[in-house]
Amino acid sequence: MQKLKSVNEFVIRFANVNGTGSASANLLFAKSVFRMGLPVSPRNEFPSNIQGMPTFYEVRVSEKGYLGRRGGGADIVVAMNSQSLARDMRSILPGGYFLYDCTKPIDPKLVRQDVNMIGIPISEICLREYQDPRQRQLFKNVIYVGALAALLDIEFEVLKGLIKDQFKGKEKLVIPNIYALELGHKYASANFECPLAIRVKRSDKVNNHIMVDGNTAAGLGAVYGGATVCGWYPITPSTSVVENFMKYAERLRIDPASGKKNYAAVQAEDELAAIGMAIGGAWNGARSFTATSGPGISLMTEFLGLAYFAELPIVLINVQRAGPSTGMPTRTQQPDVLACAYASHGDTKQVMVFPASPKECFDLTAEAFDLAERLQTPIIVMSDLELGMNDHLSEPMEWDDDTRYDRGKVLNAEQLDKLEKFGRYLDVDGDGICFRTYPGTHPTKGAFFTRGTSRDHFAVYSELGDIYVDNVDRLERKFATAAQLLPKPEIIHQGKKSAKAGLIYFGTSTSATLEAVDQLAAKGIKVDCCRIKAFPFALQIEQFIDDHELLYVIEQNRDGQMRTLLINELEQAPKKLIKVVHYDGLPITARFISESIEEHQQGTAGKKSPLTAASR
Amino acid sequence: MQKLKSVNEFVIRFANVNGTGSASANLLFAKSVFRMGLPVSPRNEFPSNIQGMPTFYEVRVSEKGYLGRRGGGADIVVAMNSQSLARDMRSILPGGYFLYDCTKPIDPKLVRQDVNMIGIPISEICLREYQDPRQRQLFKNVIYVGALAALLDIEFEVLKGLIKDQFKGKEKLVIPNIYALELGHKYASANFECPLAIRVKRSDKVNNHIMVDGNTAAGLGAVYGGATVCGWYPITPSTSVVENFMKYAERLRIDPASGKKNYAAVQAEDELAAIGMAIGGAWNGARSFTATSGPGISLMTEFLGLAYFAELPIVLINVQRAGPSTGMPTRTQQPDVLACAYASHGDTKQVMVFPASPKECFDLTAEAFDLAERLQTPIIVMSDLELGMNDHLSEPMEWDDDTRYDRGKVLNAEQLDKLEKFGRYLDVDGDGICFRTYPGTHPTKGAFFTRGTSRDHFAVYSELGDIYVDNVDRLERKFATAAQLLPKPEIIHQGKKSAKAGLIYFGTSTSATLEAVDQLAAKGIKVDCCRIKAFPFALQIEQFIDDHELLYVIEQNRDGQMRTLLINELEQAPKKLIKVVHYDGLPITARFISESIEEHQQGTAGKKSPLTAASR
Amino acid sequence: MSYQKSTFRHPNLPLNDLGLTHQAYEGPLTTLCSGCGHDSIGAAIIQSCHELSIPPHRIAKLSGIGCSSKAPTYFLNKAHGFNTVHGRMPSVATGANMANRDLTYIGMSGDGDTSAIGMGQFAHVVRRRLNMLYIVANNGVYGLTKGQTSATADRGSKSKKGEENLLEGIDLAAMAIQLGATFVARSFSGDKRELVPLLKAALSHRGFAFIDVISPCVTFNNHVDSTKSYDFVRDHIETASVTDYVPVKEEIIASCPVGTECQDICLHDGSIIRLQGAEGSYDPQDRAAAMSALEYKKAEGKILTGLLYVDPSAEDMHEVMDTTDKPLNSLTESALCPGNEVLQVINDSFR
Amino acid sequence: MSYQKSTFRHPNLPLNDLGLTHQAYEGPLTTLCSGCGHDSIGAAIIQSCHELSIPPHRIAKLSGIGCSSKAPTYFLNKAHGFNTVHGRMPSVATGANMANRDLTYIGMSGDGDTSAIGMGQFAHVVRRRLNMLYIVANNGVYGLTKGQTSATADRGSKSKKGEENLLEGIDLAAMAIQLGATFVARSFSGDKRELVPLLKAALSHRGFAFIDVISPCVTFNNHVDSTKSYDFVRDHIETASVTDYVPVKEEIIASCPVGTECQDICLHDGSIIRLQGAEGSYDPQDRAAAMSALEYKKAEGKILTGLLYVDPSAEDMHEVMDTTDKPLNSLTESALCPGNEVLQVINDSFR
Ligand SMILES: Cc1ncc(C[n+]2csc(CCOP(=O)(O)OP(=O)(O)O)c2C)c(N)n1
Ligand SMILES: Cc1ncc(C[n+]2csc(CCOP(=O)(O)OP(=O)(O)O)c2C)c(N)n1
Ligand code: SF4
Ligand code: SF4
Ligand SMILES: [Mg+2]
Ligand SMILES: [Mg+2]
Repeated sequence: MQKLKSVNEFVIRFANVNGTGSASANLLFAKSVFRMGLPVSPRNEFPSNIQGMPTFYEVRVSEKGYLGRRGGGADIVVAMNSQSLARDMRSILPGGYFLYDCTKPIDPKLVRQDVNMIGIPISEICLREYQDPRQRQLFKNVIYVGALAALLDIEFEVLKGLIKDQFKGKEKLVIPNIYALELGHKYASANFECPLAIRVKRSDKVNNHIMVDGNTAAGLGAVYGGATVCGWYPITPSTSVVENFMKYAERLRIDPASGKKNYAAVQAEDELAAIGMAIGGAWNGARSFTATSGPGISLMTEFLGLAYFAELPIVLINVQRAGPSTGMPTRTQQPDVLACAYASHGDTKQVMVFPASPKECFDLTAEAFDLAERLQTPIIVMSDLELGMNDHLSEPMEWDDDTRYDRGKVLNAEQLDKLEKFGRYLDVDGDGICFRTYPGTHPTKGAFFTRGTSRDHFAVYSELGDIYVDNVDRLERKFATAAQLLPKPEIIHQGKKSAKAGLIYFGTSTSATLEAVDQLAAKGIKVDCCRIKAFPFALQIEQFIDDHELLYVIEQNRDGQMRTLLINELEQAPKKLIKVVHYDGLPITARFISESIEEHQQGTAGKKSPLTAASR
Repeated sequence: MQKLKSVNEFVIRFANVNGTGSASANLLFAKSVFRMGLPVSPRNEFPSNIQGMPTFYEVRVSEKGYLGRRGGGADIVVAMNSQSLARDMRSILPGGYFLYDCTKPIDPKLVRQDVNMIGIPISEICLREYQDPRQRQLFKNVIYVGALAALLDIEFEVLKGLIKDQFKGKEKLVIPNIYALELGHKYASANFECPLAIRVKRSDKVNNHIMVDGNTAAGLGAVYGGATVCGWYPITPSTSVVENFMKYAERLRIDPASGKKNYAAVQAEDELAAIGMAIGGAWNGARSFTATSGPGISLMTEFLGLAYFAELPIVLINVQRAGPSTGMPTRTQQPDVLACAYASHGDTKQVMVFPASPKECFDLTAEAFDLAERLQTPIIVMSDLELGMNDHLSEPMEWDDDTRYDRGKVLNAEQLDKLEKFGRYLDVDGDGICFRTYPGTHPTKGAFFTRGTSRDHFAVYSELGDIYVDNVDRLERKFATAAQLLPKPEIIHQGKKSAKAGLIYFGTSTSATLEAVDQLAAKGIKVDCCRIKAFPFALQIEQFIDDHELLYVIEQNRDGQMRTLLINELEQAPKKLIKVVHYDGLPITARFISESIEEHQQGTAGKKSPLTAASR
Repeated sequence: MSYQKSTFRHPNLPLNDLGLTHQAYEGPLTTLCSGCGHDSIGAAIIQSCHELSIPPHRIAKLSGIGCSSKAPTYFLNKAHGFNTVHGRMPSVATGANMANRDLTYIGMSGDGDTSAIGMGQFAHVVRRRLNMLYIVANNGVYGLTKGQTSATADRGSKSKKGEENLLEGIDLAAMAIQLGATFVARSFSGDKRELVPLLKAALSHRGFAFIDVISPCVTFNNHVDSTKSYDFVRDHIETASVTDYVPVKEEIIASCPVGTECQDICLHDGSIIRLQGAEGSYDPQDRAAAMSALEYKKAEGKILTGLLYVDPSAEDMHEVMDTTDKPLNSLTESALCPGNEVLQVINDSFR
Repeated sequence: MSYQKSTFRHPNLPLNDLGLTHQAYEGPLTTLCSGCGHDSIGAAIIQSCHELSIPPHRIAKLSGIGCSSKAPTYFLNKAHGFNTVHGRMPSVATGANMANRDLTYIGMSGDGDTSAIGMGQFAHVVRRRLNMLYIVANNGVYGLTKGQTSATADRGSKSKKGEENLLEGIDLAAMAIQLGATFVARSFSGDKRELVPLLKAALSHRGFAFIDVISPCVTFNNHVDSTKSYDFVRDHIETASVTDYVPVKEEIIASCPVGTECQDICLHDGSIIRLQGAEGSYDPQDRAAAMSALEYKKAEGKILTGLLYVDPSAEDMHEVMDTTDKPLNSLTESALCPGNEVLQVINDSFR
């Protein structure tokens, strides 16, 4: 029968039971491919549950470097969960390979004729090899990785190396793990014709890249960005941002003399308190941040309004997840764009930056602290579950040691002495940003009352209309200044002169979009690209829109929220901006994008329900 | 010198110290004009403070029925606050009248030559007439009302009647108050040529209208709408909505047999708890509501998202005030349009209705409970401080006794018995609204788990993409259904065929807008009118926009939030919708609207800062 | 995954007064970790409601967010349930109870859900004396978010990662007593013998009943050095007094076991809480005594369980508010709408 | 309206150790109602800070929303202030203190701001033992929103409209003790003699110091039948023990007045709290005793004031967290940024 053939371009999907330690074995597999010089993108589809439920791990291998989710079925399925066998069998492409535990015979009704069955008696092997039931469970996962090594021609030395790295410090675990790998490897080599028609071959496509998740990078960005005050409250998928900040700070932020901590992180009682702490720290002159997701954003809205109006420089890292409400806590989306842009009652606008890779999570988080203190307003770093919690191939992180933090407009005692009269809300140079002072700076000058109420240039409470208007108009000026200071969009033109159509996208839609561009090109559809990196929007984005007849705004939410921002803030005609939205909780795919655009270009569009998109 | 002349068309401004009981005296004045058959609109400009600060009360008298704030200076100023004399003198029109307490001589530097000074030795009179210092203070206010009666030719009988009504039950207060009125009346008659060139004359322009504030009407609306559960937390300017609900419920909602309450209102610990109570009540089948303002809206965001996604029918009355953050708690604005429309993280949309008069506060609040239960989603009644806390001339409230509450799609035990299988989220008839059950309905059928997470048609938790998409797409269908059920806009065409330009407005911009239409007409500028009453928008609004070349969207916030909604939700070209925004915290004026439009029409527009608008 | 659950039952299963078997009170198969204390609490609730013969559909289950707040999914599936938002169950339960005073309300929360984000709402639902049973499944850790230390973790207890907790743990039972709860107990998910009678008494109590149930998290907080592990709790438990619950019908026959001292406390519905005092035990109707007992046991490093405090005669929220006896959600236009005539009179007051 | 305030001062005003007059600690003219208890608290704070010779600009004033939270505007105007949002001052104070441990933090809140919307944050700032002075100006009503009853209003107290409060009032002092506050006192804005020494001791205490100051609202809660009126409070006050504060420098000379029993408690900075026990008074270092004293006095209908509980040796939050001694907001790149070399090593761990 048909056998899928491919070298270095395929998708393998692992079906496990969560809480059984499969994730680390699956990562071991992904990393081995990575170390063979191949671009790879693992994705963990886990349930909002701790133990016993079906969980999936999909790895895309692509020498071409297409690392967005491919979608559609998998080429290989490793089915280790008896609960989900039927569903797993369905998730495989015709001619694909189905690796399963054949210790117990599989229900014939489940077996598909167009699938190549690879049965390995994993339980039996474990039963034979191990006494301790916990080991029996644990090594199952390692054994199938060993088998895959044989089947897909992964260099065994690479796996050994990874095991050695993984168990640095716990060396006595190295041998048994390698032994388990060998068990799988031996069985596969002995019983199947290895390698399969689908396999990997060493390459050199990863250069000096690293494989890391965005939350780790963001946590490091906060360390390098000089954050010293962190208030936080656990919530998936943002938790690991702060956990990583603390993990690295414990190593890198210890005062050599006293051994004490050069940072303070407090697990707050909830998100209101978490952002309250960040605000207090920022008010007092420390670089302060918090991180949250979903409901946490809603709970922070009152304080976000205060920080906007009282002009306090905090950094908020929003690792978005599928909403609304509790929604799907372990699924990805970009659904908080509007909620963050206009967070809080009254006329408020918030500054956002949109990282698209772990490296950008690092860079933009670090830069966010400069921007916050320069603009004296909250900076919201808009990541999401796909970027934050999955490992991604990424350029290595870099830091220029000559970097000096931009602490913004702050007056010290000497400067205050020179000053005749200090006015906290005097816009001396017209950029809408005024000078502030830290508490405790000067015995007699520079003290003022920070408040969420209307106030005059000297921070005195006022209910006079013209004073109020003067103040909120200045905040608008400040917002215009922000548009100039923020990271510029990444614009790609296909040819000399711009194409008819342009794609606008941001964050984790990037890799899928770039793959889609190639797919469209193959079909003769030329499009230019504009990746948004920040809000308020830079001039270049407006220019890009003006330069094209038609724009497809690609995003991962139902309502086309970024499109709303573009229309509203740039006064663009809605008709010109076409919604391309994918919102089923799984990362958007190139196929979905290119097909949607193709259909639209052929006018065959019509409201296609992303329902089908879910299965693409 | 020049003396302003006018009969039944003028503005009088009272300057007092707050906490001195002046408001009731000033209302006494306004009501007397009202009872003389004249349209009148009193406005209280009070500080966010309890005692001792300057407070103002402006009354516009307009036989023509123009009841929006006129703006500009006042014709008559009653200056009873020595602190604010200078400012008060400035607030008067050339040729206007300045009534003050001449017991102590006024600083000549303050006196304007183009103003008619009317000195009355009020303190002296009080000192002579009263022993008790508290009376001396209290009756000052009554005395100037008496004086005004003589100066402006107000029928003394009318004042007497009002005093009698006011002190029903405390009759012994009637005589002394009338006596105080006479003191003022006598002094004025004796010392000035009464009436002045500016005065009132009995008319018949108020028909059967009433004078009441919007919060009282909304509170009554909740009583008539059948609200039984109320969770609330005090905040200006929404507090009196619930206070009035309770006041009337205590009278009208007592079980005749037991004397117990047919309602339950709990003062919550904060706004999160307040809306949580409303949600709990709604979930359990009671008509439930809460009311709040400003920061309260931000704090309710998380629960609003839950109510949207779990589909719970609550009513939220938002009496808007000037934001952002604490902003100006005692000033008016319409600044929460966006915050409410897209309240909460994730893809959320909320239903809003926009009352423009006390009668509509009553009608729309009552109707909101039907809409909420029909649509199974929160209904936000968007009032504001100007409407909620000031007395307005309004059509009387009406109730059709044949009205039956629309409890929406709810299954009882019998219906469940007939049903083979109950699915809480089955859209049986395609309107996006599904059948619900109250807890405790049936021993074996109809029970389900309400949650903020994604779920299938049978309310079972699910993380599958297509199930999620199916659900949120249904919510979009429901939103489309809402657009059909909601109150339609009020559209006024000047002529047979529609004018080139149209005005779009809502809520408390209405009276000023209608006055502006006349002002524009007088200048030969013809415009049609469309008053928005609800969001999502009815077809007629889209039609109205299509029928006009140019539309002016008039609103009281900085960012033109309703315009944003129109552009975004109706896919309208921004260029076609012109922002006319007034946001200094005082109610918008006809003059501001007409001048802004005129300028724009003459192309002389340019970014005019509403700063100047403040002084219009 | 209820379908997986065998529905086979032994033919002559015991029926309660409603003629219902234990099965009528169960829920679908749990998705919590096997061994999670929360499921034992669920089992105890099923048994208690069955034995008390409460019609399952007349119970309302409310919870916040967390593994503990998921637990209600797995018991009483004939009852409506509401998984609200994190820490805000108390306000939703308050509104629900306002709307219908005739149902039995069971609130299930976690230590994070209640002592951290929910602290404010917890304090106020206690103070309002809402008529409900409020259970905290207390494991000293955030289970669902994978093991962060919670505010009820004891000082000195170590996290799975080995970090020592340096802050005092909050004793929710002590707080409940201080804030005016009229039924306060503590128990252990591993001790059904103690938990079930307490649950029955709490369900029969009119007013706010609180039970702090120590409920170990086998995945994140069951290690040595944790003071919320099965082993540690078993070793440090000390019972205030053995509680027995005597339903109304048995009243006459039930008698105090010979050779023991008993104290009977009669509840609002006529049922009885029978206490066999351990030595050195106090009268649980004495608030001050209860408070100091908690203080002193804590100082001794003991976990005081059992019925800690009860005031069987206190008013509940509806009595305080003087709401009508009929459920508010059952009232119709006739009782709710004053009609146009009245409205016209009101209009006149505005002229 | 500070301009209105006469700045004339008697030439030889007393100077403190910093050479500053009382005036250096004042603020602009108040906008609170004349007679409002909150302004008396402000005056006592001014006096205490002046007499303690704390540099005014090294104090940070934080508050929530309410008349009480406005009060800080009217004292210490050389100090930075932060009027945060309603009920959330504790978290902002926590962040501020994290950023700079060297300032003196005074949090001023109201009974509504703390016991209602702020209950959760209050409980947790206490538990974290933040080094600050937290004052609740307790008038039993919501002043700024015109007189709604608050959660600290006593049961049976009547509102100005005559409605009786049927719920137990929350005793914030008792809660603070239970949640681990290391300095807890209660006082009365009408009794400067008691309040000032308590303020000084609290300001000298290291850790979380809480003072519940009953502070009548003359406009909305000073009528007969109110238990928070000037008259009622004066009539029902009972002092736990008379507190005197002895600063470091006086230590040697100061001695216990003859014929009285004194207890000296030495604070972290060497200053001393000297207590003259009223009869039947307890040792304020005994937590359990403090709790029961509060219980029993309440039962007697008395308001127990004075120093209720103190633990002078407890660690504060920074010690628990082991933060560096330097204010975090003073650290620069050299201390904060690990540099590129380290980053490259980290990169390697991701290959
Ligand atoms: C507003 C909000 N913040 C955070 C979360 C993430 N979250 C889910 S459960 C949980 C804590 C659960 O701890 P606990 O209440 O003790 O329940 P357990 O899982 O231990 O039984 C948190 C922080 C959330 N769902 N919502
Ligand atoms: C989030 C929010 N809710 C409500 C309010 C309205 N509000 C202002 S002050 C206050 C209560 C003040 O009471 P308290 O703290 O006792 O201070 P007091 O005025 O009595 O001194 C309330 C409810 C607000 N400002 N913000
Ligand atoms: S993680 Fe802990 S609390 Fe959650 S289900 Fe597992 S054992 Fe129970
Ligand atoms: S209202 Fe009450 S609390 Fe507010 S300032 Fe006046 S007296 Fe003080
Ligand atoms: Mg827990
Ligand atoms: Mg108060």
